[in-house]
Amino acid sequence: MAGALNCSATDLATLLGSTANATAFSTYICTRFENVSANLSDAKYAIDNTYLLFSAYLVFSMQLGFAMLCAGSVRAKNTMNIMLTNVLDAAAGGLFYYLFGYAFAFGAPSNAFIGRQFFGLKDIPNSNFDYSHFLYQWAFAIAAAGITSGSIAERTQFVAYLIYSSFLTGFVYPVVSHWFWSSDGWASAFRTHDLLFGSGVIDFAGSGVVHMVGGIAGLWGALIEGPRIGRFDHAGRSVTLRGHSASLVVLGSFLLWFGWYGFNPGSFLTILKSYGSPGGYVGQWSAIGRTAVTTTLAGCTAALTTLFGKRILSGHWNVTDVCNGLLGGFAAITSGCSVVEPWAAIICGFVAAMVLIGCNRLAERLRYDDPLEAAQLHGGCGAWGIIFTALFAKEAYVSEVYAQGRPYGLFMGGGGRLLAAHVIQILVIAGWVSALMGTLFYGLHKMGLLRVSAEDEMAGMDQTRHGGFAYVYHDDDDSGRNGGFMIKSTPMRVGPTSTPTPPNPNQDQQQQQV
Amino acid sequence: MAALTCNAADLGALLGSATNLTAASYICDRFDTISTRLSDTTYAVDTTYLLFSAYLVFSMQLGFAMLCAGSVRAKNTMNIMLTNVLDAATGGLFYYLFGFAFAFGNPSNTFIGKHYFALKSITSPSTDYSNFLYQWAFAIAAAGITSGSIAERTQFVAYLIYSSFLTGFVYPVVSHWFWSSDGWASPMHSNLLFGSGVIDFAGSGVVHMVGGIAGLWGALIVGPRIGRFDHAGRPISLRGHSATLVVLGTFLLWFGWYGFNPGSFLNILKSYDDGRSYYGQWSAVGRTAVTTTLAGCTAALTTLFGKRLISGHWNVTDVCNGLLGGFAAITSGCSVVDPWAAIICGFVAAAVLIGCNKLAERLRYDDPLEAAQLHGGCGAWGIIFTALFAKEEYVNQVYPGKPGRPYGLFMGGGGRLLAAHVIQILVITGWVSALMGSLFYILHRMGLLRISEEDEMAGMDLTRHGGFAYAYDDDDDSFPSHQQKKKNGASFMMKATPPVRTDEV
Amino acid sequence: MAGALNCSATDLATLLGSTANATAFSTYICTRFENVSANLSDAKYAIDNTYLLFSAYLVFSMQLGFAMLCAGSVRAKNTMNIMLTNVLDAAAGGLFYYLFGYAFAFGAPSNAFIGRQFFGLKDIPNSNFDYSHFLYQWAFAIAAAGITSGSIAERTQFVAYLIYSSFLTGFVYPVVSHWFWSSDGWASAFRTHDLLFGSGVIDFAGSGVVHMVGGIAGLWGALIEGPRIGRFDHAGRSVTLRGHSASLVVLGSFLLWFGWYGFNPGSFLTILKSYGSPGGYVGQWSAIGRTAVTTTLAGCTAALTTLFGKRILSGHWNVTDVCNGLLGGFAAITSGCSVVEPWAAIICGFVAAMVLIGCNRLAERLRYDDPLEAAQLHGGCGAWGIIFTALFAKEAYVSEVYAQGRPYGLFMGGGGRLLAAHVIQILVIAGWVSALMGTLFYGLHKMGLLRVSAEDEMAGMDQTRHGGFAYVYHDDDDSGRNGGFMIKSTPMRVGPTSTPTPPNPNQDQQQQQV
Repeated sequence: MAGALNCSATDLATLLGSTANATAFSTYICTRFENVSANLSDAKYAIDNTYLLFSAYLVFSMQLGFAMLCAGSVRAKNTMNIMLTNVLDAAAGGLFYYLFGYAFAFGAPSNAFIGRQFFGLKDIPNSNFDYSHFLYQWAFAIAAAGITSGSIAERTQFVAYLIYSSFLTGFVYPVVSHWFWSSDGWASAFRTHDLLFGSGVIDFAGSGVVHMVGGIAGLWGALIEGPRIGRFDHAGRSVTLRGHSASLVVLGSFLLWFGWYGFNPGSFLTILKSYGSPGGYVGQWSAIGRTAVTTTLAGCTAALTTLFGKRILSGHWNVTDVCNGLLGGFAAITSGCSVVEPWAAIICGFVAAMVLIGCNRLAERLRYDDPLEAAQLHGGCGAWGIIFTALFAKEAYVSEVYAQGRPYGLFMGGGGRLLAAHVIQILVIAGWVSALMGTLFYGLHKMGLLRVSAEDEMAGMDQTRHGGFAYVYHDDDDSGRNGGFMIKSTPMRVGPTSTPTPPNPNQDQQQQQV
Repeated sequence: MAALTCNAADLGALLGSATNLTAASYICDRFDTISTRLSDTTYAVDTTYLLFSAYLVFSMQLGFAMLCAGSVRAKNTMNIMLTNVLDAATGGLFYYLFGFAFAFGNPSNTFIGKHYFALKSITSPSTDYSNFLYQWAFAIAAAGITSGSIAERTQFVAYLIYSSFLTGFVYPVVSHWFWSSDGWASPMHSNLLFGSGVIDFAGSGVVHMVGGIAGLWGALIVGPRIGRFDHAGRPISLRGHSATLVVLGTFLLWFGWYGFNPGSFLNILKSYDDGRSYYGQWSAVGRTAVTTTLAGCTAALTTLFGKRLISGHWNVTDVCNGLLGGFAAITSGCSVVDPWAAIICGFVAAAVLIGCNKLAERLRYDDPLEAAQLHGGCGAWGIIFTALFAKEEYVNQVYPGKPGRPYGLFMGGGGRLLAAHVIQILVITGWVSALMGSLFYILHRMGLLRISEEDEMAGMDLTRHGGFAYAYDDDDDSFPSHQQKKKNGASFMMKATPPVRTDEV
Repeated sequence: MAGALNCSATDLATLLGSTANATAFSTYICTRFENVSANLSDAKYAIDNTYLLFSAYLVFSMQLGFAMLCAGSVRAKNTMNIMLTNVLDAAAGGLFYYLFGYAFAFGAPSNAFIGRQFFGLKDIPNSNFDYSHFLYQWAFAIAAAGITSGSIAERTQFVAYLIYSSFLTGFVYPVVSHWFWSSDGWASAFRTHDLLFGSGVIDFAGSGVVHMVGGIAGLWGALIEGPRIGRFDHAGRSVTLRGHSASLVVLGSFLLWFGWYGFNPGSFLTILKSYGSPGGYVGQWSAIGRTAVTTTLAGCTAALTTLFGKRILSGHWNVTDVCNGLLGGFAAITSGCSVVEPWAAIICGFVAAMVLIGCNRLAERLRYDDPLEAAQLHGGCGAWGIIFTALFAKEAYVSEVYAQGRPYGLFMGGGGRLLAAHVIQILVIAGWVSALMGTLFYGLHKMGLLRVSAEDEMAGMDQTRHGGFAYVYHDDDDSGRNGGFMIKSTPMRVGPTSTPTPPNPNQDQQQQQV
């Protein structure tokens, strides 16, 4: 709101002093101003909620992106399994986040460590929080769980998946988001007093809160259960286990790109807010546009860097690598998207691609197996993004988006206090997630609930746990059998009695005559 | 909107002297301008909201296409996708020409609308092009539901006929009854049914039951697919060819449902004037999105564990169907129930769906997409659910101007809403059965409904649509039999592979 | 803006002359009016930016649509290649359009031929252009490049692709959009003076600027490199090379349809603008809704026309043809969508389907091979759309969307001047794009950079350039082999000699060593 609209009939009557009917006149005028004010307030709520809701829908579409990306990146025999985990992330996340996750994260007033209001959306809506805010934050929470599912794909028991996903969405992630995003959080930049290093952490849309949390959880999961069978040969050399469909990978990546426009620009939560002089053209709407631009440029640069980098390293123009590079650029810019210049976003994307290539090299050397490179991408690039923000945050933008007089980027002349806060963030997130999720995965491992048996892994989890393969391109109704086989398969160990039937020589003929 | 009208004569009188009349009009001119600009703002905000909601609902058509494609066998993929594209296309023309007029033509009688044919004089304060677009997206969704039920065995011509009839007449009339302010059962009607009218906010009945029951009759009359029940009558599952497409379609439907349910408010800039400045239609819209989410999530989880107990598998396609069942159920009451009630709604919806599927198997009813069970069964449950759990405060806010209207039975609102909703279920069932049942029966008698057995075995893509949907094996020029195949009108989609026994399945 | 809200305290005080404290009273009132005005202005910016940003996101989703449509329309062995080009269109387009494309297109003030401000988004935002406008126009630019990639699919070297894509997005397309869309452009309908034929070109959302540019660029590319091997047999008869997945084609088409709602209605750029009487219900919001309706109807009619037309011609109900017809209808209505009646859109779609069928017949006769029919669809239907607008533009709508007193459609009684301007547009676009892109493709051809070798083409570019096929439905981890073959490859005939070559026994081995 650009200025006062309150109108006092008494004041106005005094000003009109000599006039007859001064009071009536003043009331007449002031009533109208109050109505104008109420109407403007309604319009603001309507616009801001429209903006936030549609942003939330976009962020939700990222869950579809994750599902397709994961499905395409695993082998055909585990497709059902990974897609089911993605559907359940969203579903279980919805319930747990409703019951207590949102309360832990944003319940106010509360202490610096954890929220304690709004369980089951009690007292929502109120003057600060509306249902749309819950929906938006829920979409973020399930994204974090979705990241982790990629790291432990193709070898994890479904039960383990259900347990970790609920724990992550219901407790681990909400607490982290409370620290950095709630106005009560100890490291939040929205605190009114006692800011960490006088600055607070500027993790605008969650390179740390979302991506590092998901990535580090995935790192521990994948470390504890070890690489997939066949991922490293006897001599320890890395063997690529290609995903079954690059089309799905590209589909998923583009959907994530699409959704990221809800993730980053949407994190402003409101759009109707003027910066600067009343009636000017600069306001939050402009900052939101800029955020969309920085996001785009970081991703584009990272994609191009990866393309040429991988061409030099491996000799191929590889589309799945380019997609991963793209996503790495997005994960990195997520932290600083609202407070950096577009040219800085290009630097961010360039380095993010390097970080991702480096992390992947390191992972291969350490025989760490992550089917979706989730830990490298979201953990590694996310951490770089946090550092990047502390280096390149621009004073003017920090003032507008957060508050006047805050420390800003080191390279922009803002000193090292923001960097200090951000290093703390990386350490704290790594520590917290490792302590909780590492312990959880280790516990599951010890209880034998984490990894599937070698037989199941070879046969594919779809076959053993999910009732059949994802694809049935070959229909043999004529033989009256149901299901049938998706893929032309080499004789497989299916269950205990596995006698391969002889191939049916008539099959080809029949089909052709049709 | 609060009053902003300003009368210069009144104001001048208040100022006490005639000379000040100019001053008064100076002030009043400005208030008029403010009023105008606020009104413009309202139109712009509401239209933005409605249009983007319409786009979301349209994306459901893509969701249906992918869901259907993945749920049928590879040999019928082209067929089912074509029907989905044509739903949207024919729906666009027919709904433009007369469907929208039948549904929302105003003023009209209680049974059918009679204005706005071909969008004539559409732009009015209450109806604009964006309304048409939004309602069109709804109409094609109803037709999309039905196409799932009769998939894999229906002639393409039959499809064209029923789809036009459903989108152009059957569905518009039903939506007139319940959603037009002239409709006899509408909650906005001047003479309310049971003093209440039917609260079918986004269309569990109007859209989902209509589509589901039409599908039910179609599938009943056309009969099960060959091989769906063996000689002993035991059901054999004919798996769809791609679970990936099923999941893709389901997520897209979920995405689109955020236009379907919250979008049904049609506008967002509206204050509820209840003393809380931060609370208005925008909050109700958000709440609707939340109830929708929770119902779907609960239904998905219920189905997951339910099916695990029953069949021993963690099955993703079942979970997707459960999810959609939860959405179909909450669609009716999404705007007038509390979030906790949505959880109950989803839980029961999943149970209803499992029950309907068991029943269908017993009755040897074959519905490749479970559309009748899902949209018909869960839709009917949703209508009942609304009559039980509608909250007084929300009912009065969403359907204003009639204080003391009945609300949910379990919330202490008495049984009149329930009575109206039972009427709704019966009337929709009757109307759709009478029209669509007859239509399908006539098509059946004329031999236009079901394809020949040979075609069904070979797959419609090969016999009617010029070839299979997939060609992963590229040997366009290598087959010696290439020329011959070309004569047959099709190249080969895939290598036929020797069957391998899967003892577990 | 519906009327004046500026309030002069001096004027008001004069009017109130007799009252005591007239000045204080007037200041009191006027301050409030100014605040109201500022608030209303903020609200306008917020709404318009919300509208434009979400429209931009929708247009971006068309890139995903193109990727899926292209992927489904080519053979499986070239899927990775075509998808990579689509990802890179977006990524390279992002950088080039940021650095200079946007400046060439919309830099103002500038001359009539090319823009020269806003390089690297310098001086953005200003009172006319905000970041959201850049994002929206970027999404348009990459769409043009995406169109061309379809025409030259399956046989073009990747390097050639990178070169032409950068050139098109960075220079050729921006200059065309400057001519027709910038207020400085020589043929723009937004010029304040010296309108071309007193009218300017009404290419509202770009049938010419986007679709014809992409289509004609593709035409030259496909002409110069010639048809794919096997596309025409020895006798010159056309042989269909079917795409590998109709599901992806339908997915892509629907996504394009979805995105077109950002493309056409979004081209208004703002939504809060009243037409006609103040406070009336008719305004830009209504015109936007009408635009969405005309778009829908044109596409629907074209799809149905194609369905029945193709049924009569070929005897099949063909879904991919219907999808192409649908897109042809959209490409045609894009030019006139905002200024025609819904019934005219039906005519537009009907003729567009005919044009597409005709162009395809012609292409077959001329042995022109365009895997996605991009030149026919976007070039042919786009050109028809430009003519259509000049015939059916309605006076009232032209007044509202552009300005009072402009020439309008010939058949609506508006005379031939608009038609003259539009014929000029077609000629100029065809000439400009042919001169630049034709030369570029010819140069690449002469340098041997354009077409892949016959061996590579037969084997598929995915195999030779992109590190493997897109699909791996067949997993054989147990044998310790990586990658492997997606499809059971059958002996293939290479080139004109129709003797099937024996299967290459080394093929599999080679893969393993990669």
